[in-house]
Amino acid sequence: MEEKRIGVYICWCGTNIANMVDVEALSKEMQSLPNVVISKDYKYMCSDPGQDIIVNDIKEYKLNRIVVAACSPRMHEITFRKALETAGLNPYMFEMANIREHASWVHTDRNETTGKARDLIAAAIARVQWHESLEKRIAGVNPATLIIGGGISGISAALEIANAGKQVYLIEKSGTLGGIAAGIDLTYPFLNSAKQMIDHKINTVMNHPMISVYLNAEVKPEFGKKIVGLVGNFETTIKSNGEETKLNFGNVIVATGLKPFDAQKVINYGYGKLPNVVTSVDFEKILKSGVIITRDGRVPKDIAIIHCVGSRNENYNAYCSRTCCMTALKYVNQIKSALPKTNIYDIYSDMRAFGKGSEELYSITSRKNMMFLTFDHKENLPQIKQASYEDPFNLLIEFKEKFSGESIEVPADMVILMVGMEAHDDAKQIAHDVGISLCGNRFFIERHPKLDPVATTTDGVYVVGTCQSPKDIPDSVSQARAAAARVLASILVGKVEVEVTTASVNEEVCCGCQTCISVCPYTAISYSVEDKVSKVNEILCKGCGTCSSACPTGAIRSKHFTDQQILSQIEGMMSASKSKKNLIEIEET
Amino acid sequence: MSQRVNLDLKNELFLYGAKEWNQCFQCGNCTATCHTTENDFFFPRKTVRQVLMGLKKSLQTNIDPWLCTYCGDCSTTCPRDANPAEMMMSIRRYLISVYDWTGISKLFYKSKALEIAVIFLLAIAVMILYLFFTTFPSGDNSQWIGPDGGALINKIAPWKRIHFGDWIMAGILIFLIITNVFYMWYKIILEDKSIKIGFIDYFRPVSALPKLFNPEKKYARCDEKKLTVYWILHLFLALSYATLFTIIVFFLEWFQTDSVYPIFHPQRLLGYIATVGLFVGIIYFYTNRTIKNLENSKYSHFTDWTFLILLFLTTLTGILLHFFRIYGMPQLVYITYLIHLMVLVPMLMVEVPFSKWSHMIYRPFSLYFAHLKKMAIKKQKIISDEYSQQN
Amino acid sequence: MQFQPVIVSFLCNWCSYTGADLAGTSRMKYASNIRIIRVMCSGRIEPTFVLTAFKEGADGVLICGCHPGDCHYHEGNYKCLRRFHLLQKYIQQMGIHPDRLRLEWISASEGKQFVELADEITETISKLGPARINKYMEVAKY
Amino acid sequence: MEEKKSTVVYFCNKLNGTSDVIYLPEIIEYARNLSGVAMVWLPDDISLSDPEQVAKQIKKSNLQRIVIAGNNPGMYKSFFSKAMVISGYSPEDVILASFTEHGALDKADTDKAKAIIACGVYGVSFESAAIPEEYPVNPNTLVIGGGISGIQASLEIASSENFVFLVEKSGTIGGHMAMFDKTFPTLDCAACILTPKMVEVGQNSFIKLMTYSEVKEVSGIPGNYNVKILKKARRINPAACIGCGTCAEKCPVKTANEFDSDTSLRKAAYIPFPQAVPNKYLIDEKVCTYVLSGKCGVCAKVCPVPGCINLDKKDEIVEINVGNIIVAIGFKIFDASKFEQFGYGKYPNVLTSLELERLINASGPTDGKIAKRVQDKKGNWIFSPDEIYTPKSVAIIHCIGSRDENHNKYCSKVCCMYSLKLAHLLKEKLPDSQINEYYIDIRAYGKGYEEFYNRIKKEGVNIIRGRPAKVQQYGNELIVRCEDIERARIIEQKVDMVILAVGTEPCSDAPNIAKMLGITIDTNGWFNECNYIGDPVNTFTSGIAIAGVCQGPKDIPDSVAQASAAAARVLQSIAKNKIPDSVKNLTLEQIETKAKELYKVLER
Repeated sequence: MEEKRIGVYICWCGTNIANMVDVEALSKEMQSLPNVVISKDYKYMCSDPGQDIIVNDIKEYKLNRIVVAACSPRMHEITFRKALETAGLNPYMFEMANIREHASWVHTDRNETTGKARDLIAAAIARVQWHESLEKRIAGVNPATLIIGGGISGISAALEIANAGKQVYLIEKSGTLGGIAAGIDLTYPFLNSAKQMIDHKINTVMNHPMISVYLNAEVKPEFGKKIVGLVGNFETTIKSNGEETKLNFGNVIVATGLKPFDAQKVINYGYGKLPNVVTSVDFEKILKSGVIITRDGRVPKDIAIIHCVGSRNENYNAYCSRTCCMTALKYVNQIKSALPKTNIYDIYSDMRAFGKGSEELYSITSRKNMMFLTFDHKENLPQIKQASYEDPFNLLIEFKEKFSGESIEVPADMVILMVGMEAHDDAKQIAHDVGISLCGNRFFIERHPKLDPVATTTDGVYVVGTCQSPKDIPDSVSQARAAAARVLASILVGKVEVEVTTASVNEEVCCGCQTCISVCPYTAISYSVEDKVSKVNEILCKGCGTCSSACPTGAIRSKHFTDQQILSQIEGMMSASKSKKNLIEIEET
Repeated sequence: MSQRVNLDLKNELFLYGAKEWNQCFQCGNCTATCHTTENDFFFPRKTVRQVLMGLKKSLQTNIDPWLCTYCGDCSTTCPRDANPAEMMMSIRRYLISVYDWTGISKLFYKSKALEIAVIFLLAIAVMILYLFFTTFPSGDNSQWIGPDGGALINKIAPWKRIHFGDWIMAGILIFLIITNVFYMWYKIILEDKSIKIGFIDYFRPVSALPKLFNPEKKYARCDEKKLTVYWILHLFLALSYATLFTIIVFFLEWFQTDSVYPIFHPQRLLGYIATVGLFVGIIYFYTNRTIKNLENSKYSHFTDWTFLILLFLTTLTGILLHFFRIYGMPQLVYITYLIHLMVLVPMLMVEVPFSKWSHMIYRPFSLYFAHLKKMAIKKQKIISDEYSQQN
Repeated sequence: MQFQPVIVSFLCNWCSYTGADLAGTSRMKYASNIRIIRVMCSGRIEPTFVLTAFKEGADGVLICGCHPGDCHYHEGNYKCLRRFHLLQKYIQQMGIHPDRLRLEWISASEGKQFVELADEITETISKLGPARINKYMEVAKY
Repeated sequence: MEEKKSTVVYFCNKLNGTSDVIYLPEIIEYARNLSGVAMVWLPDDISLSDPEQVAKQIKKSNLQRIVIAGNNPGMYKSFFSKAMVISGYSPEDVILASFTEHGALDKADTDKAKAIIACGVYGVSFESAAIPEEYPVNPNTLVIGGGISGIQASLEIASSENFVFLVEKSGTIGGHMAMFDKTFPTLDCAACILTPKMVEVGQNSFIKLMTYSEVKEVSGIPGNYNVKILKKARRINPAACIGCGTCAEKCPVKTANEFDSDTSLRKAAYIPFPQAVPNKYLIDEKVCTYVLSGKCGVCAKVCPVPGCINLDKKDEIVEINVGNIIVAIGFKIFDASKFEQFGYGKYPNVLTSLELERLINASGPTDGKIAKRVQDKKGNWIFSPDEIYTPKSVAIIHCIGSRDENHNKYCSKVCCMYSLKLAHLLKEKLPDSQINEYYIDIRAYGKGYEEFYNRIKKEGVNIIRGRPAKVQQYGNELIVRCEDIERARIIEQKVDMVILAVGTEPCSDAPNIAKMLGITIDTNGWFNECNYIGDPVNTFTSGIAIAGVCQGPKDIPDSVAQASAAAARVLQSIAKNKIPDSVKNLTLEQIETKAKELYKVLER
């Protein structure tokens, strides 16, 4: 093993460090430490001349390890690594001692601070001894993309990618594209025609040279997992209309969408028993058919709309389905236009008109001749029952009105239940297929709820649309495109960089206890049955090192944070104070 | 017993001058702004709600609209431009028609034409009676002019006869008012099963009477800057009106004299002050309603106008009559007197029991009832507290 | 001279180390006894590190991670928490006072909290006096 | 099918409208002369009360298709569908020609409006008929605004190894998010999740960061825009500055610190906040004595780096060429002093939500301790660390300036949630104090939001339905008067602190930027997107996308998603090196002919 030649560089940072730390003294002292070839101090190491010093010294003294004592590595580690690279040294042969943010800026006694700085630098030197050169790992990216689900989200994503001239495989469970959006008559808040919007998109998709659509398609199981491979290169076999196709692709976009809540679960509303209690899904059909009539063919004189059916209630779904309120307002307008004389009662709990133009639609609607009523969405839900025979109407809704405190009854010929959104029953299966996880509400979990709402913990797999959480069309579309952006970026670069500081298994030492597998948050470690050891998938590994600390035999080492490196860092850190300490001990005895 | 909601009530109220307020989203801003609302009677939101939901029963037994002083703050700050204040006024009109058991006021409110027609009919009736019972000052003028130069009005239209007419009219009016107030009492107190008011309780608030019968006082709590003038003039108008009304109906003999008293004689002084009161008041309210500078004069139902106009004409003719009399012009006296009566009588007959005027009676009473209710509620609270303490 | 304890502290890269940096950039002052070692995640910290620190003569060890739920790697800090509890028992058996080993959550914006923590722990440990464990170990060597 | 006149065009908006194109008679004329149009109906021609009657008319003059043209044709669709069904046709034959949907907004778009009608009459979608020619694309991109949206968009594009110019008006990127303490509903601190991204931007070699700069002029065609950027003089050379802060230490001038939303003071030589990117100091020319009067110059003397501070540095204009532009200029908060009744600006302890964010932020003016607001010698209201106290009760009032006909009609979308979050944070800091929320509707719509709402309720925050009317100060306690609607009573709550949950408003310079870029703004002042439903990130000017709150109020996840979406459109054009021209540049004939072709195809 080649001898270690370490260069140590201590930064003044103007006066920031030099005020509190005796820089010159330290640099002299460090000279004496083992393997330190050269030790210098300079006003601004980060400045270009400062970097030049390092570069030249590396060439001149054949240094192969560098320690810089300056500010926080979070600020300039990358800068100095670049410097090493320019000097032809592996960037990981570098360690930084943070003597500004952690020493000179936070302490008041110069001697103490200097002492601390010494310890930190010594630690860095001790650590850098054990550094090893690490090579960036690159995986190529297959330019094709698989999109699961042909709803509005899937279509938008597909178009976005295909219009960039990249191949897209779009697989859809049912026989037609468009999903829920295709079943809608008008879209809120501007009441534009959904059909005209989606038909255009569907046509473009069907005739697009870069999109191959597979209808009635499903993914065929292949040794347990349906989609095998890693970011950049996945492969799977799909079964569409009987015939099987083998697909290779670099990214996966999951857009499996939603399923409406089953209103029969709410007994109070008697959906399924009372013929004229319909769900919003049924009512969309009625609207598309053009004539609004009850099941027994009469023109309804009173129509009631009930919100939050299956949403915002622990007994069904605790979450809010986000779209029902506005859809209800849309219905009010459509009914009013078709049947101007019909009385409409809108029974809600909180009117969630939050999108662009939504509050405006709310106030337009409320100017119409209709009635808003409020109910408690948690306990004692409204009770719908058949009206008595002589009543001129068909149904009677009884509940306690929240705003007036009166207990009231509402006549209705037709009741529309605004059913919420739910995850598909096979969500779990899909999650398993693509290697992502579900949240408590059985929606897919994104990597970060705020800053990364489309990516998942598995690189190359993205979730968009209502399978991630309830959404309206605009939000689904922009999410779909967000995912497309990621895909396109990776395709344009043509390669994905893989985390370097990953874990790796020393197979001689590994006893195959599989503890590591249980602790890994990224399912990056798998147990290979034939050689009876764990194997790390370095592309999935993010290098948190949890496994190596869990490993009983020390077989797993996480690169750049090996036990040796950290332990020697500790020793180096203590070396100075240790000797001092022994003195104290002696004095005491 | 659960009430059935009903969209039509709201639409019915449009006839009583209600404006756009279906867009109310029940934020409660109006109630919180309101200066007069208290914990037992909070409005306008609750009342608005009753209307929007069409809870006729609760609305008819609702006393709150009478407590509103229409300072207009709720309307100016309303986030949805639902102007609750004007709606309270509309409900007042509605309630007037509810309390009026004859149902005539409902007709008046709903059709402008009918009201005007009735006014004309009454006017003509008055004319006929007048021509029948009075004598036109024909021939030599001197015999119609008294020693001190004033026209002998009692010779033209003897006060006894006028007075007789007055009494008949007053009788009718008082009968109507009393019965209406009783009906109001029935609606507000009896139909409200939640509270109990014993016979004796009705006499408890006597101490508070002066407070109750000066409703304008409540304006003071409202935003002073813009409304002090308003409520002072309103009070002035109301008082002058009351004085003249009482004088004419009960002391006509003392008021309508042939001899012209010196200017500082209480008869003339009183007459002048009251007239000024009326006149200024009318002009003020008239301009308010035309230039709409105040929140409470932004919207006007036609009944508001008819009342103002009739009152104005009455005052005007009254003034003319007076001067014609003291400057001794019997013919003109004869004619103006006729016109005066032709305006006065319809105004009283139409407005007093059936329209705007009647709030002069209902408001004090409503305050009285509100007071009763408050006491009752307090009592119940105490009882229930004791009860809860016991176990 | 008054006893100056040495406290080795392991900070996770994403929250705590950033927090400590914030303390620096906003020029807060704290006792100079803390020696910081950066690890990617508090989940990386294994008992050996702590024990070595004591063996090498540290008078106290401080471990900082992201607040529960904020871990950059989902759940590393929970793993760390579990180990910490076991370790507490273990060091007691070794004759090290449990207060010498501390686990705290410091987020990237809690520079202030880090400073308070540093001072507070320094004080406690100065009270406890020097950890002699390393002496005993040396004795054990022979 | 030319000769068969079977279509009727119904203009749904009244003719006495204001700014809308459709009221120009020429459009009606145009519609009348379109081939296939049998007749044109105006609102007064038919009554919308009885479909039967209309059905009769349809039968009489055997019509087969109805095109509803106007600004909101959807409002009338159901009526005509019914009429069609009665007269025996399918409701599918009712076609909406919405002007607003495709961006025919004012007189200038008359031709577009005509084209929209034409497409409706021929039964083809506007998108498929209006296909503009394509230009080559300059791979560089300009991102205006360095908030979270701008950062996200830049990173997305840079990750594809294409250059991005990120232009930010203030001295640092980060925007409003950097000011927040925690973010709902996960409650992870904004700094923890934002600063890494900011550092990434600072270090990414594909992002050219231009802070303290403004876009002054944009010219050119889609795919190749020429942009003039005003680089304001920082007066401290960022390349040389080592961030030691000596200049700020010595600088004699104090001014309100906008990063703490003016609740603390900073020097004229300052760094916006400790984690700023670039982490370099700059000089505020508005207050610096030297800049104003030519005297002082202390900073230059004390600066340890020779030649780093040059107080005479002048602004400069930089010219760049880009293919695409992403606008992410964000928002400004509603000015709470417009509400006299809440006494903001009059009573010191009536705060806006943003001020509270800073107050409870660990890196805020009081290190996260709750303090009274006091007036310093110079008369500016600040949170002073020596005024720390524990308010016994706090009131949080929702919908300040939002959902209000007198102010902003729209809902600001985030206030409910951040108020709940603030309530939680306050509860954390002041476990024994009483926190009251006053709301109209709780709008907890996002993933995990409703659960968060329930959690806050369980934590013992009283959440009261009812909009307070006024806040009044008696002595040093504030009184909030409101109606508790659900418990049916009037509340007069004594509180020590009132938080106004202020809404969002478009930036004051949004109109200028819109004019400069040739994009449109809606009645509320937000930028218009191409098509709210189908295409929520593009504008009517091709090559210019909008992201984040400047398009309409949004929370962080939505902004981030939209920013990425905008990036997608850019990457798409770069990937195939083609970008379509703006639709508005197409002539009426072009669209017409294309529509006719498609129509023929359909007929076959």
